[in-house]
Amino acid sequence: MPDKKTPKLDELEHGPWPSFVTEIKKAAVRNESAKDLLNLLERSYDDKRGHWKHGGIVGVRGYGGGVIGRYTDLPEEYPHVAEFHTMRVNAPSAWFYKTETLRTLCDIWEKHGSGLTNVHGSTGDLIFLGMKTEELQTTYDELSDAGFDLGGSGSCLRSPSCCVGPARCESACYDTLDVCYDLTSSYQDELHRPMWPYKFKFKMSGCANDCVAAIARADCSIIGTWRDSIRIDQDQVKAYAESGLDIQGMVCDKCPTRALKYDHEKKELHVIAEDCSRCMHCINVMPKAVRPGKEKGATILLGGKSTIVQSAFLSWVIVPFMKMEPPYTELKEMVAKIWDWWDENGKTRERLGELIYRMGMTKFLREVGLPPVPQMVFRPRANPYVFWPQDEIVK
Amino acid sequence: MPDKKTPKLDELEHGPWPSFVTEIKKAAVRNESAKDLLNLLERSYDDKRGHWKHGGIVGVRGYGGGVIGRYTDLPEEYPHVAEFHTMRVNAPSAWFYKTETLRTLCDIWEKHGSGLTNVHGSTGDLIFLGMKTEELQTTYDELSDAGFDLGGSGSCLRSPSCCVGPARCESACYDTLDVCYDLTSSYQDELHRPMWPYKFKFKMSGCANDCVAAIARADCSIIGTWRDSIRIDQDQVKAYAESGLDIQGMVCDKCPTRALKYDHEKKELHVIAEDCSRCMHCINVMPKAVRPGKEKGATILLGGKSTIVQSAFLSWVIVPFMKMEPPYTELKEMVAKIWDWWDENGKTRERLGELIYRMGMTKFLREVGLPPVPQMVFRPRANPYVFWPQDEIVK
Amino acid sequence: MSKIDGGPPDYKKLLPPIITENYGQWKYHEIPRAGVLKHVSEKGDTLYSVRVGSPRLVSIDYIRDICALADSYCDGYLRFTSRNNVEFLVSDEGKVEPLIKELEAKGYPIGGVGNALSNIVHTQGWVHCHTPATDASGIVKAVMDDLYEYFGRTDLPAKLKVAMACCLNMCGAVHCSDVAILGVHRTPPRVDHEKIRKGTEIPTLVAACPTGAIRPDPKNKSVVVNEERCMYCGNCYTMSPAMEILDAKNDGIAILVGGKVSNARTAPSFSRLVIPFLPNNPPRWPEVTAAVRHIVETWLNNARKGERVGEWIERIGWERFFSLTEIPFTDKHIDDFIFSRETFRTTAAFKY
Amino acid sequence: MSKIDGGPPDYKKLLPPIITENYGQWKYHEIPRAGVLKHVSEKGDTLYSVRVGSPRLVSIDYIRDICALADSYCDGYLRFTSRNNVEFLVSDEGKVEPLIKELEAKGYPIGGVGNALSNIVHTQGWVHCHTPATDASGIVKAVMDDLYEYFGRTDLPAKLKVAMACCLNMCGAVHCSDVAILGVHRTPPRVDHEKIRKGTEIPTLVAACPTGAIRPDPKNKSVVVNEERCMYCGNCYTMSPAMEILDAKNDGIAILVGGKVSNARTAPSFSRLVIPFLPNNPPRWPEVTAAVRHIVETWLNNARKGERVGEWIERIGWERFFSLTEIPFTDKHIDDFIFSRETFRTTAAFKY
Ligand code: SRM
Ligand code: SRM
Ligand code: SRM
Ligand code: SRM
Ligand code: SF4
Ligand code: SF4
Ligand code: SF4
Ligand code: SF4
Ligand code: SF4
Ligand code: SF4
Ligand code: SF4
Ligand code: SF4
Repeated sequence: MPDKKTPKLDELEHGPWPSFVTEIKKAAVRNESAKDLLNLLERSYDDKRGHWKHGGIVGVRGYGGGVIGRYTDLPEEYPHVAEFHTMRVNAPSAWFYKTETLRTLCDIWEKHGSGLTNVHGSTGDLIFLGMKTEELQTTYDELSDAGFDLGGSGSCLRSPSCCVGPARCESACYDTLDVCYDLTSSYQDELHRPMWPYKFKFKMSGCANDCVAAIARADCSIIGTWRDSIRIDQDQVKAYAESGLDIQGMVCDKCPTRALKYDHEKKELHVIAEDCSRCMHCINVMPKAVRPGKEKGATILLGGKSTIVQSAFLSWVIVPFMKMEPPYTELKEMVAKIWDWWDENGKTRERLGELIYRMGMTKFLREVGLPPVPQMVFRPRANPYVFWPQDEIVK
Repeated sequence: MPDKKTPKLDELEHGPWPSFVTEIKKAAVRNESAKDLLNLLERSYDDKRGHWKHGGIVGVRGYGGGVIGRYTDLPEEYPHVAEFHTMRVNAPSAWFYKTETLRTLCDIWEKHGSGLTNVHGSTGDLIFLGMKTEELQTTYDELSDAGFDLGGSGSCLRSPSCCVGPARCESACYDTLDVCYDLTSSYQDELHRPMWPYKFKFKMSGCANDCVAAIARADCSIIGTWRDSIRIDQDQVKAYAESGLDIQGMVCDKCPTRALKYDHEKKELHVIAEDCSRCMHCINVMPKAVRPGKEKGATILLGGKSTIVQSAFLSWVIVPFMKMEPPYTELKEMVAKIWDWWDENGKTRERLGELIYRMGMTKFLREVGLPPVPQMVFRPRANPYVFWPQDEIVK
Repeated sequence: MSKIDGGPPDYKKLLPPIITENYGQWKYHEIPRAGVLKHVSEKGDTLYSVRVGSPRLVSIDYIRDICALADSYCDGYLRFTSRNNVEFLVSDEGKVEPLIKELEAKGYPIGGVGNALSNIVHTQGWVHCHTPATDASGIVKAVMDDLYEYFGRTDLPAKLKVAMACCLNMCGAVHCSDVAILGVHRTPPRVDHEKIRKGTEIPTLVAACPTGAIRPDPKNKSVVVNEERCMYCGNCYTMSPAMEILDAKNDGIAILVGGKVSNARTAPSFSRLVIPFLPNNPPRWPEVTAAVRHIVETWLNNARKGERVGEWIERIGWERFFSLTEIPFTDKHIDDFIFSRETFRTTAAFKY
Repeated sequence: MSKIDGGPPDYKKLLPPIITENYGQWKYHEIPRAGVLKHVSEKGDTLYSVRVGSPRLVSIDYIRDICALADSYCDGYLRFTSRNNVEFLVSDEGKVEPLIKELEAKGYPIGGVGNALSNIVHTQGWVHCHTPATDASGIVKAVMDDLYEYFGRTDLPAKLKVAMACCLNMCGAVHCSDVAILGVHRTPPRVDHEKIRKGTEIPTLVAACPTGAIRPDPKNKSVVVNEERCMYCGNCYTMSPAMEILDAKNDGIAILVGGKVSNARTAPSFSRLVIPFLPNNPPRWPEVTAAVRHIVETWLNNARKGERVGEWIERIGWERFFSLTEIPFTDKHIDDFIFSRETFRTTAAFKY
């Protein structure tokens, strides 16, 4: 096939930011479907519309998901992307790789697919971008042999993901990498065989900075925290003060609960422990001087998701503090009950957050057996529309 | 009829706060229905439940409302409250009275009813509490001769009410008493003859302190404001400072927009005019030193109401600033359009706020012809669910 | 025949001369003592307003009494406030003290001005309404007796606005009060099918239920209530007497706190449920008076100067409010109605 | 036959030795220069991470390239961040500068650390998805070219998180980003009745519409769309290919701003719509790059140190944001969906 011209896309090879067009072109050098992708994309740039059809159901043996089927609506003109599926490869915790591992993946992908990837997808999978139906099974087989497995897609558990946590961060309050790996391993069936009303996402952040954006994107967000008080190293406070940091202005005045008092004379910082809401701000600004408490664990929040259908929901607090120690039994027992409840009550394509909103938190808490605590809400209800259970009223 | 014993209610004659029981007893001295009311109330205190039935439709000629029909469910035992209706008497603006006027009202009420009143009802009417059906018309006739008229009830305009405003308050930004009187006079038909999906309330407060709680209770809240900047009298600032007022702590630090800068040395207070949100706080604390600007008018807010059915709504901004000058044409033209729209679209027992919420503010603004401004919202929409009118899209 | 649509009397004819002369010309005010306002006009005129608490439910004898006082001290003028207090409008400074003396002698409470507790805005209750879950006047009397001292003071952290409504219709501004006392039902309506057939408009009744708990029952020409979904708002009863909602054994009182109306400093805000239920215990409702006092005192002891109840709670956090007051937090505090989402704690930052 | 459910590789086997040895023992970090993190452990070990922006859509050549670099400077270890940047993990301080030199020479952008613009989290767009209203990679490239200077700096008021999603499904965290670029449709779906009859589950399709705009049409064994109620979310198209939503003439881009995810200082919050529509103008979408730059620069010029975009706007007020940016405010900015009530300005206090 003669090379088509891609003047529009070529424009996107200019400029300082690395160019995905250049990347597609690199792959196109030895791969026909990458070449067709380039041309089809140019076509979209001309037409101002996508040229992909709804995906059909394609996959590999034993799996209900992990592959997004994709076909162009212009197969005659772009035959090499007539089938152009992606495979979601479950990435290792916190996206750490050895180069040899990555090379193995590249080799497999060079053989069987377009040679194009997304490193990584928004959920955190490594994405093999574009392959034919016939290549799916062999690609999977080789991936599996190399120690990899598929990520989630469809109405199932999606690949959990986590922040870099204790691997490289002083703020981590629990082992995000281990929880991510442990849950992923424990829930292989839920991950690979769609079984629920809709998708379910876990994300783990080691502290309230939430570096995997769990609270916005995960049905279950596990966010590191501590139960006791922040620890302050006054020598380091002095050092920061002497280095010119405006401790009053940049730290104390921005503490959301005004829990910090700075003594200008002594150059000392003190916390009113019970007022601190563990927001991480002071620790962020003065990492050498302030750090989390010693009694560490996580806050469990539920219900995060994006806009479709009922509006976006941010995850909200369900368990203010839970110890995070292997084998994470408390967490898993709770998750099992929540999934059962969701499965029993959820409508098709109803995320957990929407379901709880529809049925009411009260009902959810009662039926799942979680104790109500004020940390679950910013503030109590403004309406007086309380349900009274039969056993609390006078007969 | 022999006097019954009221031991429970008698308990409520003790204590320093004036007693409504004593008041009922005073009336009971010469009025049988007041006596029965006392006894029936004692019965309620024994039974822990009310003894009134749903009101039937009773009223006076030419009026669709103004009377709340009321019948006891124990007419045999308490015959004098078998019928015990209340009449809502539209009170004068800001509840100013001459004693002679009040005495006239007392005389009428002594003749025709229980001699008990509420001064005033929550909407602001003077309430004649408890009369027989046969007395309704004569009572009304005498009231009317005395220069009074009925207030609203049912699905109509309710009696507008207003704060004391310019009559006795330095903060009043428009003439609340006049607007209240003018609207009440202009909308006599709407007030007296139910014609809408549900009730509609106006309340006027002369400034953002909102001393008639309009924002919480009125479908249309008219709240005084100014368009230019607060005015500061530096001599008075100094006087406050010298009297010991903590201007920085009690005024500047509590200014919601941090628009005030206090110069400790000079004892001067300065405002960043464009940052002031006209919340009234600084004026409240230092009324001698700070006062509203000169270009005065009102903010118009819509939609306030209590809890039933869809939840309570606070009124929200529809017109940030409107001049308030008789004959209030701009206001009335807007109100006419709003009423039409509500009447056309509202379901039975749907308050304006609920209707706008159900149909969408966008639709409301378009159809009523009001220009959208950012002052209408705390913040723009978080969802991208924008409706595009036919004429704004490419065909 | 009498006039129709004459409207209320013209307020201008009811204003005392000092007001007519200084209308819109007031310059500032002071609070010379508890219960008294002193307004000074641009031209230097001075008006004293002496505020007196009333039970609101008053006899004509009471009105005649205050009229007599107004004749002696105020040239025959007086007004009522938006919280049902009486204001004696004294233009002659010399008459202020004598008036106060006479009021005190007669037992009229003077106060409610400035950073004080003012009168409790309230409703009909068992005195006149058909839907109440409790009485209004009785509770108000009991609570005001109990909190009496705060009416005559001016040194509270801020104004204290207490409101009372006897059912969820909330006639008043209970939904936006520092402390709100609210009559609540707790059992679903009992349907009187006979009465329904005698003229209830079934579609309107069905539509009236906020939770969709009422289904038409065409066979019976009546309705059925899904008791699981009913939260006892009583709106169906408002619509139809056939939906009997009063239940002496289960009706009672809920307490909400932290609402406000003024725009000063912070935006107006709703009161929030803190005690879902207290029993009806007439004539003095000791559980209610104790609960209100406890909340008020916790506020007095903990709030900073200038903080309304809700402002104080929002600063310390609701979780802290519950721990400070030791009021138990239950699932009933958690919203599960339409706008519940905005109450969910969508952050990992909170106190214990 | 291959294994089933083997799961992902064990991360422990993929960590560089310095991390294994100091796992959970990091003490603090510094930012020695733009794009570089220095983490120091309790026992004094030091790890440098050099962060490099990637287009995310990369070829295996790219991966092999960075692997080669990681072999030379990082003993064969590297990682990717949650925003698709590459991090070279250098345990030998002496190799930091040489690595940076080589990266610069090869044109890899170094940055995204500290108070900088980081990479734009984004989605598939015209490259691979069936519902996009625009391309993703193309816009990201254009915007990153335009804002390039801010990637390599560390002196912005705060972190700047830009996200891009090509349709309302918002694959990513567009709904909670400082600046969000969002592909939007603007016309209702065109129903292909043939396709519907060929196997769409009509009840599920009807239920999928958030506004109830889809009615079953039993006669036709299809559905009808009430175009008045449709707000083009595309959820029906996700459910069924018969609901054709792409419309080259009307698809385009909306801009939302002020969201955040971290709990630091202020609670996580949603991005808010500020520009309802910009046209699709490939290959460089000049309207979009200009709009984003304008917003970013207004923030840079007006925010205080430490203020994320949303924190800055909440401090000055959204009304001020619109006047400062001169972005026209329209009825499209006003929410009219389920949770609209909480956005209404229920106070008389506001700025102009
Ligand atoms: C590949 C990926 C985007 C990317 O380029 O990174 C993606 C791509 C698609 N997403 Fe997504 N989503 C991807 C992460 C997300 C995220 C982000 C996340 O997981 O952290 C979200 C927002 C968070 C959330 O779950 O709410 C997301 C919210 C959606 C939604 C809306 C779900 C909702 O409840 O609101 C849909 C619609 C659906 O499920 O039918 C959707 C549907 C889709 C589909 C399957 C299209 C469809 O309608 O069937 C897209 C396939 C594109 C293609 O052809 O390759 N995608 N999707 C991401 C997955 C890669 C990976 O496994 O790592
Ligand atoms: C008398 C009064 C209470 C009082 O003691 O002061 C009152 C009494 C009643 N109100 Fe009210 N409302 C009274 C002011 C209010 C207010 C306050 C206000 O107007 O500022 C409200 C809250 C604000 C609002 O309108 O939302 C109020 C919200 C209601 C509601 C709920 C309306 C809603 O949309 O949520 C109802 C139910 C209804 O309309 O069917 C209601 C219904 C009633 C009825 C008519 C009972 C009924 O269901 O039909 C009560 C008659 C009691 C009786 O037998 O005397 N009343 N009602 C007030 C009128 C006196 C006056 O004219 O001055
Ligand atoms: C007389 C009255 C108006 C009327 O037309 O009847 C009135 C009169 C004044 N109000 Fe008020 N307010 C009156 C009800 C209200 C209400 C409505 C209510 O109580 O239901 C509010 C809103 C309540 C709320 O926010 O929940 C109200 C919120 C204020 C405020 C703001 C308070 C705050 O900081 O939140 C001020 C300013 C101040 O006092 O510093 C204020 C200030 C004033 C001033 C000082 C205005 C002035 O310069 O003359 C008046 C004397 C205040 C005082 O009593 O301390 N007035 N004031 C009302 C007296 C009610 C009573 O008998 O107690
Ligand atoms: C590497 C990475 C985690 C990972 O597992 O990949 C990471 C790493 C660090 N984050 Fe983060 N964050 C990472 C994504 C995030 C995200 C998620 C996102 O961007 O989608 C967030 C939440 C975003 C939001 O709020 O919208 C995030 C919010 C923070 C914050 C809070 C910022 C704030 O003040 O709002 C801090 C604290 C700080 O920097 O002061 C933080 C701090 C840090 C520290 C300093 C933690 C530490 O002590 O090592 C790390 C270097 C920060 C830096 O880049 O300046 N990290 N960080 C992610 C790098 C993404 C990138 O390539 O740019
Ligand atoms: S979320 Fe906390 S623990 Fe995890 S990488 Fe970010 S700052 Fe570190
Ligand atoms: S962690 Fe946050 S809330 Fe706690 S003291 Fe530090 S800044 Fe304040
Ligand atoms: S609302 Fe304003 S103008 Fe009216 S009485 Fe209160 S303070 Fe005065
Ligand atoms: S009126 Fe309110 S916002 Fe304006 S300067 Fe005074 S305190 Fe600040
Ligand atoms: S609150 Fe309820 S019970 Fe009380 S007067 Fe109003 S409608 Fe009647
Ligand atoms: S009391 Fe309220 S919730 Fe219960 S059935 Fe009646 S209207 Fe419905
Ligand atoms: S945002 Fe929409 S168009 Fe883009 S990848 Fe996700 S589902 Fe596809
Ligand atoms: S695009 Fe969305 S709103 Fe329109 S019909 Fe489809 S699902 Fe309904």
